Amino acid sequence: MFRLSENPIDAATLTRELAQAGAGACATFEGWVRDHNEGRAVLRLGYQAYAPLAKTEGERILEEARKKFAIMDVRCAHRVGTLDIGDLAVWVGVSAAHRADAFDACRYVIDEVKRRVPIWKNEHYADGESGWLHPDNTPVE
Amino acid sequence: MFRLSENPIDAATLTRELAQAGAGACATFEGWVRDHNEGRAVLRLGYQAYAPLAKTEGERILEEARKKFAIMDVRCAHRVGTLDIGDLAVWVGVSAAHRADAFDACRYVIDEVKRRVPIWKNEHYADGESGWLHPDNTPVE
Amino acid sequence: MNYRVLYFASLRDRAGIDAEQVESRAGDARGLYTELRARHGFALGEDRLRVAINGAFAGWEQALRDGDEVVFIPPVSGG
Amino acid sequence: MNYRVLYFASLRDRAGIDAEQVESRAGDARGLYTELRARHGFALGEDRLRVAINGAFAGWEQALRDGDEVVFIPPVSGG
Repeated sequence: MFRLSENPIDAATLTRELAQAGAGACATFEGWVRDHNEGRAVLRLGYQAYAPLAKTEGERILEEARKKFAIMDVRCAHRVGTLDIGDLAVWVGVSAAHRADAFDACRYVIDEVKRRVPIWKNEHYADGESGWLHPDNTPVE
Repeated sequence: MFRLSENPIDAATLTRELAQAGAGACATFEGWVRDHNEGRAVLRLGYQAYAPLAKTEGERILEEARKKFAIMDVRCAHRVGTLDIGDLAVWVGVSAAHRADAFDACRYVIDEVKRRVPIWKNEHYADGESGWLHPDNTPVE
Repeated sequence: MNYRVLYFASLRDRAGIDAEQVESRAGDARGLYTELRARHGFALGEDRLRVAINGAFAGWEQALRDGDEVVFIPPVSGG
Repeated sequence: MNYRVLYFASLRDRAGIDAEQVESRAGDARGLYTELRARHGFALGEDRLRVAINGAFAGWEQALRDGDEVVFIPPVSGG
């Protein structure tokens, strides 16, 4: 289940939703807002999303993960709107019988989400400028 | 910081302790008690630890992770005593500037903890038997 | 024909609007983007963009129909 | 000499005790384990065990001193 959220993501609740009696391993990834990028001081972030396509593409990635890896459940939540330093921007969680599949699937999902889902990060810098970023965190223009 | 705990592990609190303003990525692993192993139904687990050496060896593994990977913080907590199905048995969390290091370090720590730290799992089966396990989850004898 | 165009990220900043109704003779996204790029002065070339039609990724040459929602997707940076 | 020996996992089950004081002439862990294995009927051979002396991993041939705490570490299974 892929969710876009205007409100803070509750990682503990999402993790509990992954629980199943046959699951022995749970891998999670959290993306936090950093106070700097490419050497510039960052004050806060804004995320825009093209919501219908972001949800479709997000769900597609989770379905791919379920097919590629022996996992029991996989979920992802991504914030939109304005975020401060330290805020949870994206969360991925995977439960599986064994840990190798949980790790591999978790990494696959975050890599593909960053690469493919139509969400854009706008960094607001301490010098008053702001900029849209590429997946590699370099500026768009 | 490597902890042995007689009481339930609070993953949310431990994750918050990893936070730093320069950290953009956090990878965690949770080991949960499964309801079966090697085809046998499991009712509950007991963990024994040789506590002084477990702590020393656990801290050594965390120190190795800090040296091998570009990470900001790494922590691990392991339960001892009696656990039920679904209980959190072991938690590993890593914060880093970038996700590759966070994932690699998290995986390194759980692999080494399972391989080297003197903690033993005793499975209690539905048929009334119980048994001590190897790291690969096969019986000791 | 009439299209609904949504803008995101740097395209939104440059256009100064989130969305617009566009009356156009362009029959595909390539022709439509050429028109809109000239009108709004977008810096991003087609090689940097993907196209979505009615909420699904599509090709630049897919035939547009009256009323379609068209979105030009700049390089993404979620996560 | 007098040693403090702690037992864990299957060794604890077989010995029926968590720990004991052992009076022994054995000067290293190898000799001590041979004695204790005979006494308690441990199934695990030395090749399956590691040794810890006073809370640190040690070699089977490391000389023991009076009062040392000696632990034979069965295959671990944490996590």
